[in-house]
Amino acid sequence: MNGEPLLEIKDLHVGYKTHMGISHVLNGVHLTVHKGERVGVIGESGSGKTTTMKSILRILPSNAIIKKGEIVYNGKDVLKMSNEELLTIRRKKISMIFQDPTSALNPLFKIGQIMLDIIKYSYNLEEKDAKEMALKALKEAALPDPERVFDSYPFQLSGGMRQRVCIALALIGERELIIADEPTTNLDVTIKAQVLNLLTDLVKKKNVGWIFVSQALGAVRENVDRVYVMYAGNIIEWGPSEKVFSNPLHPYTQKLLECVPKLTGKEFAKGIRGRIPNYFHPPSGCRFHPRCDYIMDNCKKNIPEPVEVEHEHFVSCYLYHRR
Amino acid sequence: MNAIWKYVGKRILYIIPTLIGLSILIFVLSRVLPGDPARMAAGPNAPDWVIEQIRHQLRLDKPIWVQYYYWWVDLFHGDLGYSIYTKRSVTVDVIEYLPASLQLIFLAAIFEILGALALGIIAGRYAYRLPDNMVRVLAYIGISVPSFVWGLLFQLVFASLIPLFPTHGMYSYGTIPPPRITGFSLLDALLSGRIDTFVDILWHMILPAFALSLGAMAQDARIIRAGMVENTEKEHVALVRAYGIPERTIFSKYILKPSLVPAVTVMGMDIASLLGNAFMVELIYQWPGFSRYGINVMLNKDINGIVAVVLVIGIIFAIANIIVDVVVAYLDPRIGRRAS
Amino acid sequence: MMNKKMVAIISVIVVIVIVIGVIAAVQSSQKPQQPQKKKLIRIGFSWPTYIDPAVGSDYSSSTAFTNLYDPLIFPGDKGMPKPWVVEKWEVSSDGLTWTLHIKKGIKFHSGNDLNADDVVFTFNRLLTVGKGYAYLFTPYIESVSAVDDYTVKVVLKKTYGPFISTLMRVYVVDKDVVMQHIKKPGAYGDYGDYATEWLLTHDAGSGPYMVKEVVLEDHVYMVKFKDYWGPMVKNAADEIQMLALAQPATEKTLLTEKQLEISSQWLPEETINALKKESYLKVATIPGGDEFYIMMNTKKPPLDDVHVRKAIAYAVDYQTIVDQIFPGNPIATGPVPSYLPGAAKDLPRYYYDLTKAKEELQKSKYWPDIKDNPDKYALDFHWIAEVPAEEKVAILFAQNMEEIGLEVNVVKVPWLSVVKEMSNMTTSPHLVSVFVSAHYPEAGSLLESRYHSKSADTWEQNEWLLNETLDHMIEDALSTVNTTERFKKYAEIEKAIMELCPSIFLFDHMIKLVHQDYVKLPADEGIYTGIMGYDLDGRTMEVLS
Amino acid sequence: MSFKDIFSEWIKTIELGKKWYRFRRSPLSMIGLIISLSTVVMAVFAPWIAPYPTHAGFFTDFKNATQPPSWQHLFGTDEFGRDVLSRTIFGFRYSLMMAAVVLTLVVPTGVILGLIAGYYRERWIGKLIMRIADIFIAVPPLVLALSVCSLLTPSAFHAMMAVSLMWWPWYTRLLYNITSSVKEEYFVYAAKVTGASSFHIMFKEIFPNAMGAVLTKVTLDVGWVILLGASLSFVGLGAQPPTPDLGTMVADGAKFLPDYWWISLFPALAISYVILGFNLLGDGIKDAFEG
Repeated sequence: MNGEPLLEIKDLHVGYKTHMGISHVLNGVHLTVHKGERVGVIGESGSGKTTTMKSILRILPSNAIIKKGEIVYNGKDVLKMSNEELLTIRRKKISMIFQDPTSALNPLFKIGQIMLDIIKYSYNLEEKDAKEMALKALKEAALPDPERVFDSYPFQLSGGMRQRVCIALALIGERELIIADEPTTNLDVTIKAQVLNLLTDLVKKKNVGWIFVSQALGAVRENVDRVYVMYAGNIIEWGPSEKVFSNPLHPYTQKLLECVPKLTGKEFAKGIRGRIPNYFHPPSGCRFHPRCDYIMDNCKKNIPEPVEVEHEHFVSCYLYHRR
Repeated sequence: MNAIWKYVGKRILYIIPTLIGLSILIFVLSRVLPGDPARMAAGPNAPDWVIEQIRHQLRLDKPIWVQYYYWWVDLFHGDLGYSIYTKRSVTVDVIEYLPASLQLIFLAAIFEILGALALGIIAGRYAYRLPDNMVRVLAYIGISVPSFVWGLLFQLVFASLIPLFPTHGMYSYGTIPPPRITGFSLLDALLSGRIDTFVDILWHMILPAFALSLGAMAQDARIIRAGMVENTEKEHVALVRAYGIPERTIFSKYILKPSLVPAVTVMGMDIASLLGNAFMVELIYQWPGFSRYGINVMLNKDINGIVAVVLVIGIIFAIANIIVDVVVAYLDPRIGRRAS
Repeated sequence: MMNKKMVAIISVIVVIVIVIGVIAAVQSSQKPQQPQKKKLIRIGFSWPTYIDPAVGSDYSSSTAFTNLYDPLIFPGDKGMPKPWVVEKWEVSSDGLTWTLHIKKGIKFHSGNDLNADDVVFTFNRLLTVGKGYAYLFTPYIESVSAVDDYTVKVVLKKTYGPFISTLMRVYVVDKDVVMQHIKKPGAYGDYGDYATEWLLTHDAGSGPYMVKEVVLEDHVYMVKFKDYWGPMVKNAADEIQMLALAQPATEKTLLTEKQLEISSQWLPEETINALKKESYLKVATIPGGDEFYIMMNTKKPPLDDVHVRKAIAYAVDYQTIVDQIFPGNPIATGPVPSYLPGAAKDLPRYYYDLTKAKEELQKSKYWPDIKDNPDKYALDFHWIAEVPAEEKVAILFAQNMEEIGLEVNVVKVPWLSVVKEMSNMTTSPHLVSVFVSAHYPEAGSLLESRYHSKSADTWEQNEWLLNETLDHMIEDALSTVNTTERFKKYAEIEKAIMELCPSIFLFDHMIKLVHQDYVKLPADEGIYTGIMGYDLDGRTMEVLS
Repeated sequence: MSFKDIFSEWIKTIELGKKWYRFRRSPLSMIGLIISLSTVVMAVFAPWIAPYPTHAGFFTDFKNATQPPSWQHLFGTDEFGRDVLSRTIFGFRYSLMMAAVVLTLVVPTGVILGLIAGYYRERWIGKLIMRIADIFIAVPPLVLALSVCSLLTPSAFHAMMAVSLMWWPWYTRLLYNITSSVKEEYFVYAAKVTGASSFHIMFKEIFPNAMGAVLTKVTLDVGWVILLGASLSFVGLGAQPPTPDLGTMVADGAKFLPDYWWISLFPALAISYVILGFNLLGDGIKDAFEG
């Protein structure tokens, strides 16, 4: 897809300071979203997806250190923005839906209190107008009784309703980019589809840029234009969604897709040997090499440069360098 | 709010049998453990018939359950029994001494809460930096140094080195106490329009109240600080930050409030330490309060006095805990509603 | 919203800080004491103090009685009886009927006249309530009745030589006032509670001072009674305040800040020494009328053996006690203080001599056993918690006993617990150190209260002598009305007691009171009664400007 | 299964090496360990460490009474002429002994009662135990301990008994809470299904989950018991003179403030020192188990 890039993450390195040392999580992540484009990010849990997303809004935990990289939004580096500019981005431009609606909503405040606070700071509205705006957003998120929800504490709502509240929050106003960080992972199976449908419908309707982080590979395949595959803090493969899913290049992507149980097949889903590496002492070279079936000498030494294997379909793997 | 009241009602219902159990425990202990209160009451030179008379008066010549039964009968008539120490009804003593203690503990609680908030917030705001480390050191010192040691230290410092605060009693010498209206001398002084006496009493309260409050203050400051550090990393804080709420508001609203819940919960325990430590602190500062009375009845084996002291403190403790529960339920809506 | 709360909290803190600062400023500017208009004497005391003369009997209570009430007989110098409310008396030839003539013109604080009726009422109340000094009279008094308005007849059950001296402990109460404040029902039938509750915080006396305010455990304020009938010094105090002071440190501060005129009775020697350095403070030494004893339970092994008792008596380092622990107190010369009328001279004494002590111990039947396992005969030494200096005696004693091979457990016990222990032979400890004073100024008082069998279960006797011969001798002496005869008999008894060696006679106690130099006490000039409670008498204390 | 086996299994579940690693990295915890160890060493070797060991017993030397701190007497001497430093060192002995006796009595009692109460939460026995525990917790521990002590003759033994009487409910409560929550876990169900005895479940399945909490509480409680004991003796209801009990020393020395401040100040600091040590240690252990 062409057009202007709305968001461009370049070579992002983020680590976390802990008492056991620094854990080097993001190791040169890059990602591009164009205006109105829907982008998916997939990968195992712990691969650094959430860290990447939080970096965009600079809401990382306080022990995180951004070592290197740029996050360019509309031509300006978010990481170098002044407080004012950053607040504008947060209030008007980008919004985010968190993975777990239960922990993302402060339990001691009513939904209304949180929403009013946000709206008031973002749009400088009177209490009455702000409330109207909030109720409208709640209604848009298909919440049955917005007034009641507005006046409820999070614990009085079901998980699905809480996530709808978060979706409502994310869609207030005219956003340019919505980040949905595994929005359905923590929901009951029965309502996952409902919430996802709601979200995709709204995104389509509003025609905003969308980053959809998920482990639900099927959902990603159906709903995004392009997809990025992440492993241990690296983007290892990206390209148009159809191409990546139908023709996975990286050994990790291949394995990941094999994990999805096939409805027809009699066999169980296959797992991937090993686990996500220890970020305190990550493997040298390609971080996947300890788990890779096609390991070569080079893999242990250097990080493979991306190769465009087919049109707009890139992969970072030495398997494709030989060609 | 209704839910909270239901919750309070439940708590009270639960606590009543506990208090009755406590009354049995202390009543039995006071009668069963060896001792001859009548002899104590009679004074050193009294003849036997006087002792017998007092024994009869205290019903010590009856079986213990009969004594306990009559204790309740008397209690319903507002009489907690005859004090062999003050030679009058314990009820009179309680009415006379309790307000002074409550007033002292109240001031100590104010010191404690304000101090804990200030220190805890500073430490939480500047977590892992110099102010935090300083508060941590202070908190450890506050927790480790017993209140009676604080009391003595303050006395040492303020009595001789910097004679700024009085270290003894409730009034300056020669002050005629204000007429007894409520029993709370501070209030009485105000009601009778004697500002100078009010100031004088307050002035006498500062050292004992401060000595009393330090331990609990340190404890609470630590808990508030820990809560703030923990909540700073919570997802809900990330959420409001992501939506552009300014840091100041995030801190004073979305981080502070949840951090106060555990601190308030622990305050129940802190009240216990205030009530207990008041015994030593009132003794050191000769504060004419209920705890000093408690020590005196204990040292004189005044059985009715001891039973009353333990029960009254049990009741205060229970009330204080219920108040704490209400505050927690108010801060954290989940608690009150879950209970109902 | 929360921001507003924060602002509110912070402003509360700020306000409190400011208030405290302002108060501090005001207070420190007030620091210089405003010149005292009225003459004030503030005295340190310890509680409990019961100002009801039918209830209290200790040092502080007795001092309050002296100032609030008039006794029937007043102690003069060295405690000799002096007519007071009773201006003269007669005794029948059988020594059983005493006729007391009451002085006319004495007014109570209420304005009522003091007459025979009040005296009779006072006796009845004292005897019915049975506490306080009642024990002095219950064994002897048969009846008390009014002959006319100003004559009272007292009939005794048996002859009692020191009767007149004991009347120093009868403080006359105002019948009408007492009757007005009776609370019914009470323990005393028609008389309800005999106003015992009311009189704890009020007075019904005729003394030179009257109660202004009593707050239990805190203070007794007394103001001068303008219409007092008796003699008073010119510069008598307008107000006397008895203040409950528990800590020497506080007393010291108050004395140096001139917020206290007279210290309490039991200041530690260390504190007195520190205070002596101040030029404006004086130390008054007053014979307390009491002697400090270590009482030995003569019924408890191994103390039932007189040799063990003598061994102990020879092993105590008397000199160190009077030099280091209680300086200024003379070593005791016998069972009663040497200045007390009737005290014998030149009694054989025990002194610090370890060789003699060991000899005596080896004569004892317990020696082989003690030698092999001393902890079998470990001696419990109880000392009174309220008198901290006793700890030093106790520990020195234990150290002394170690030298002759006796083991001692030192136990600190609150006063009233000691009283309780001593009421029973089995719970009475081996040893207990107690100050005991004469109830009236005569050797007989102490001899009776210390060594007569009937006092065995009281706190005044831990010895449990239960010696009939001695009982007879004491009774005989007390019933002798002739003074010289009586004193001779006292001397015999004292000698017998020294031989029995039931107690360690440590020293004659001198009370040390630190006081401001602008307060003049008779004791400063060597005048004293030697009777507990009578030496801080508002009638004789002067406040110089 | 013998108790020894159970015990060794408990030790295994603690994973000492890992805990020690976590513990060691916090300097505060290490300071706590050092302070606590130093008091234990002083307590155990008091007769050899104290410069004047005889001063802990019946000893008077009135000529040298109330000497200010000097090289000869680092903490000065008291009103008996006894070396305050020596008595303070011996004071640790009595303080720690008190803590040891009380905790030895209280921890097993409280833990067993708590396990039973939590395991049989719905039955009358569990309810009864917790109700009784509530009674003891209904008053601040110091108040009840003071009352009980006052009704007995004052002595170190009675003080220990009184404190023990007050203390067990806290362990009962702790174990009750842990047991109640752990009871619902699958491994307990599994053990039940396989027919394990209640005894086995309580001590082998449930108790190991509470070890960290109990260990932390025991360590912190050393400080609190010492504080409570010192408070009792400060009022005069604890150990009797001349026992060099820190609380008694503070109370006795308080009479001589401010002139002879060293008599009470040093023992007071000593009390704070022990409590500080065990507090830091307890927090360290807690972090090691939780972190």
